[in-house]
Amino acid sequence: MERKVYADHSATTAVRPEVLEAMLPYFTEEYGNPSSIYAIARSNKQAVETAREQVAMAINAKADEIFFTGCGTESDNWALKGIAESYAGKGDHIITTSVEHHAILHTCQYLEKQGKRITYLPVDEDGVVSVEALKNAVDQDTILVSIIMANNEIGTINPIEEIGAFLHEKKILFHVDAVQAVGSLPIDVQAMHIDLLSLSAHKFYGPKGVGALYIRKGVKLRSFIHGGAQERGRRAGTENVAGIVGLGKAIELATSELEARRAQLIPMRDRLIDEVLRRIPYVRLNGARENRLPGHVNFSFQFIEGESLLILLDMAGIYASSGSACTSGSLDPSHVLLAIGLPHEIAHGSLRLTFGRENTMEDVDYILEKLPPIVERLRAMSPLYED
Amino acid sequence: MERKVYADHSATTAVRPEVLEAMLPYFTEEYGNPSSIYAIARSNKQAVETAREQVAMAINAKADEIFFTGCGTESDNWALKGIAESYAGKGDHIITTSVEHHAILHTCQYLEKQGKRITYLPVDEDGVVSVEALKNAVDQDTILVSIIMANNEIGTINPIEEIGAFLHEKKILFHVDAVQAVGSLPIDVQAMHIDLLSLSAHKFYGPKGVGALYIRKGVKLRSFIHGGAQERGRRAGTENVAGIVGLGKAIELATSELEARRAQLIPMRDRLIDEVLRRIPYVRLNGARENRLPGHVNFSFQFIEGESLLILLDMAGIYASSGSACTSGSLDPSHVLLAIGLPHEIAHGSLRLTFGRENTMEDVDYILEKLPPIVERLRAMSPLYED
Amino acid sequence: MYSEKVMDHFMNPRNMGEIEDADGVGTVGNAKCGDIMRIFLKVEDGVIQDVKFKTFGCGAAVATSSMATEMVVGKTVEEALKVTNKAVMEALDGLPPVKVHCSLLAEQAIHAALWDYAQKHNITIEGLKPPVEDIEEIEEEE
Amino acid sequence: MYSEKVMDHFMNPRNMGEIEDADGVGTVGNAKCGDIMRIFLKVEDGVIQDVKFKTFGCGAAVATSSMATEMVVGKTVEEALKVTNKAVMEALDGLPPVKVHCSLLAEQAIHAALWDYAQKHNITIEGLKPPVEDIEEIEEEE
Ligand SMILES: Cc1ncc(COP(=O)(O)O)c(C=O)c1O
Ligand SMILES: Cc1ncc(COP(=O)(O)O)c(C=O)c1O
Ligand code: FES
Ligand code: FES
Repeated sequence: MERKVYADHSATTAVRPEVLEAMLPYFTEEYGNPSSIYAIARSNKQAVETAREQVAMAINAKADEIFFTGCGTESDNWALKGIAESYAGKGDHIITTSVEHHAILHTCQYLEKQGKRITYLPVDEDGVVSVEALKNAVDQDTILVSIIMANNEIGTINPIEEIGAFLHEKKILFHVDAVQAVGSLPIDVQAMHIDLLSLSAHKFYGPKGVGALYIRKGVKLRSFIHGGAQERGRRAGTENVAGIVGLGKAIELATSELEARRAQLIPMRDRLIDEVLRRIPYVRLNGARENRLPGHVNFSFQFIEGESLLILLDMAGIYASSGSACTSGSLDPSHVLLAIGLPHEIAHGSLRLTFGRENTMEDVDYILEKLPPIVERLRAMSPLYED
Repeated sequence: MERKVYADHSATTAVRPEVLEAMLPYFTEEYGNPSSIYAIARSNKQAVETAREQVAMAINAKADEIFFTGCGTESDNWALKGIAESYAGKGDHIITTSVEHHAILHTCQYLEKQGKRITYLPVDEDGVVSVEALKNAVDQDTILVSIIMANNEIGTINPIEEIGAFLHEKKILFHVDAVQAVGSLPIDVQAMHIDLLSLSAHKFYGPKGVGALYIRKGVKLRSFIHGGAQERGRRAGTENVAGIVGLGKAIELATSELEARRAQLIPMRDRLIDEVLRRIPYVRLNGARENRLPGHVNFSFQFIEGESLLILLDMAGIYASSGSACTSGSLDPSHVLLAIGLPHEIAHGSLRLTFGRENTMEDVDYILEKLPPIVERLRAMSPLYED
Repeated sequence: MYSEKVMDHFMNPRNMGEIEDADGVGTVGNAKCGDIMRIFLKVEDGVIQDVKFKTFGCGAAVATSSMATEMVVGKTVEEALKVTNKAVMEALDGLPPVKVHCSLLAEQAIHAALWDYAQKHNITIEGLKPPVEDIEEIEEEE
Repeated sequence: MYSEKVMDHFMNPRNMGEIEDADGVGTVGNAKCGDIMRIFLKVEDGVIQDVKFKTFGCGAAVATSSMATEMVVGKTVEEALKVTNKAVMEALDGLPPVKVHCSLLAEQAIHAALWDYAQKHNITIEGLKPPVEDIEEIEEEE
């Protein structure tokens, strides 16, 4: 029997059985509209409030600072567009990095078209944003800084606490895209001085199509989706009760298992990195060696192209990705790999392998067995490779 | 044993067992990210495309004109804000009605603050928008008309085909909020000359937290949620695969059972209306007598207040609502009831009963048994009622 | 959404009804929601002997009316004046935030009935202000 | 995403490799995605006797290279010129829309190799234009 190794947890994860079980009653039995008054709706409302507390607990916020959304991308859009508008009287300058997820980058590009000024901070060769560059970039009109906590493509972790302390002192709002971080890194919005934080359930074994935005009490943020009075009038639309329940359960489990998960994944990640670098020539690790997400690996193999690599891995039962999943429809090389200084043709041959709770060290061994001959085969085909 | 009668299908519906069954594999087995390249993701992508075809089929559109969203409210927001921006060069005038759902009304109010000009068309005492008023309202700067197909509060159906023909001739874009109509009324975006149409799965036995927007080919509509290249670059965010599959299955079932459902619900609706009007004094039917959604009833009982009525019905196992569910957090009387000319204190005593597939004529009998004494009891308490 | 006590008073309202020959009758409307409450008082020697209410209003309005009548009956006029909406809410184990204004209806209706009593009997009750048409209250906006 | 034929040619590419003493060699890069293809030709009496390719590119690029080499081998130089990317795609049962540009790589690489052959042998091939550095193609934007 061929082995199947799903190693694309940064793209999405399977819903955990416990999470699905918690969700199920809210499809067919507890289906009332939580905004209604009657008994079956009340238990729905209660379920949503419990999930709100679970999210708040996971990031050290208060329940009434948590707002449910339709996905991480919506949370990012809401935070940036909302602050840009609600604080337009204070300034028009937003700072972010050049290695954000497209949910942030494309929103910033949109805001630029609306006349906002955006600074894209550079990163070092590991992909870490420079706090010095940030300090030089803030000016009187800076209303918001948005920094990715852990990079989805290269796994690198940013110094969020340090940045938060600086911005807190400067009284500049701080948004953090923590979509990749939740469940992998400890998060404390108080200690880190975070004012807004985005997260998405399907990255930590919850369902797709539900996210949340943490909004610190006192932060003005106009609605992004206007309509009914759901989410205390700040995010309209009938609540996705089952999804929200799933998010709550998933974040509770992920946070309580955070240390165990790290202890499981870090050795797998480290072995894969060490062995690939040892066994395969002309390969580069992208992102920081240590300062990275626990299950996250990203290589560039010179002389070969990413899609071909993915197809052959797929044939071998290994599911990985090349850059972020949601850009694989596009042909452009990853903006993150270019930002850390990779030339175009090397950025093209990148491979992201991201482990999760159901992976084992045997999966790593299997990858180590299958990957080298595949790389060899593609290199033999390449006009760029002269062995 | 007490009977339980859920009569609030316009607020939300239970997911049908067949729909849940279709969704289940996409939580725990087929969990790949549809934007990825490997085999398990491909079957996900296929599932999303099948759902797209199911939606297209239901409204006589093409599959590539269907875009999935996070809810009906998002679809409404996207259509209005997107057109306002994408056609800003052509004009700044949008026409809608005074009886739209808050997803449209509050979005229009937001657009007014952005400097757009909005006309709110009046309706007649049945809640039908006047085509004459519309014709008088359009001017050179009118870029969009947005009309609710069937009203969520009073069930009245608008003359969409007539309006569509007029706007088509005038070359003005036509958006239709069909959230209440899908599964209850036949919809044909070609025959009705509809350019944009919003729908939401949980109103027709699909899951909450997933909707769709139909965008006629050729209509320019900027993205509302910016980010990855999902939905052909027009709606970012990892696809809610299970939800989308559920939407597709639900709309297919709802459309194929449309006639059967109407045949089931219309007699229930009519009996409830006739008998309540016969048995209870000082009661008014809100909305049109015939020209209304098949399972939809809305009464105003003079001298009594809606919430008290709902609580007592709840105690009797009857789940209904007063105005739209998502406004029940608010204390304002329904804008729809005021628009059809009800005085404030009568609007306050309104009751919406909406039947669906699991209801039977026995449920109607049960309501007819329980409702009159409850109304009587509350009237006895009322300082306004002098029997 | 409502506490058990609220539900109890809503389902089994105390003192619901009218007093034919009331010494004081007060009616107030709530500007916030349009609801209306009427209180009937029977006063003897400055002590409230009997009290009845009628309410066109939500569950909270009914329950606070009922509780308020229980709390003022047997009290002197001056003592009755001190039965605040806060005290009524506490006695009901609290109300949801959107329903706080409802409890004002009961307080104000009692005040209005006392005012009516004072007018009719030509006395002054210290601290009692004339009733306003519509009561309103400033709530914190989020 | 890919047809079975594409997958077959990708997994078992025909004519992959190099020709040591090729009569013509052509290399083209795709401006759209940065991928690169090289074609080697062996020509005798105006007939393509042998052809080999090397590709740094996606699955579609590999499959179209493989299919294109099969389609030109044994053909005269003039016939080979008529093997369009469209014909190659059809032979592969189609390509996804985003992958249409990849099939141009193969067509252009063959043209470039033929040009190189003509240059080296001092002949003119009717209808053959000099190869461009980077090929590009206008695609419909949604
Ligand atoms: C007419 C109408 N439009 C829009 C909506 C909003 O849909 P959703 O709650 O799914 O966002 C609703 C229902 O709530 C509705 O009845
Ligand atoms: C860092 C980051 N931000 C935002 C997102 C968007 O999340 P979603 O796809 O749930 O909208 C993702 C994942 O796709 C991500 O990795
Ligand atoms: S809402 Fe009017 S009294 Fe409570
Ligand atoms: S994507 Fe470059 S050749 Fe196909």
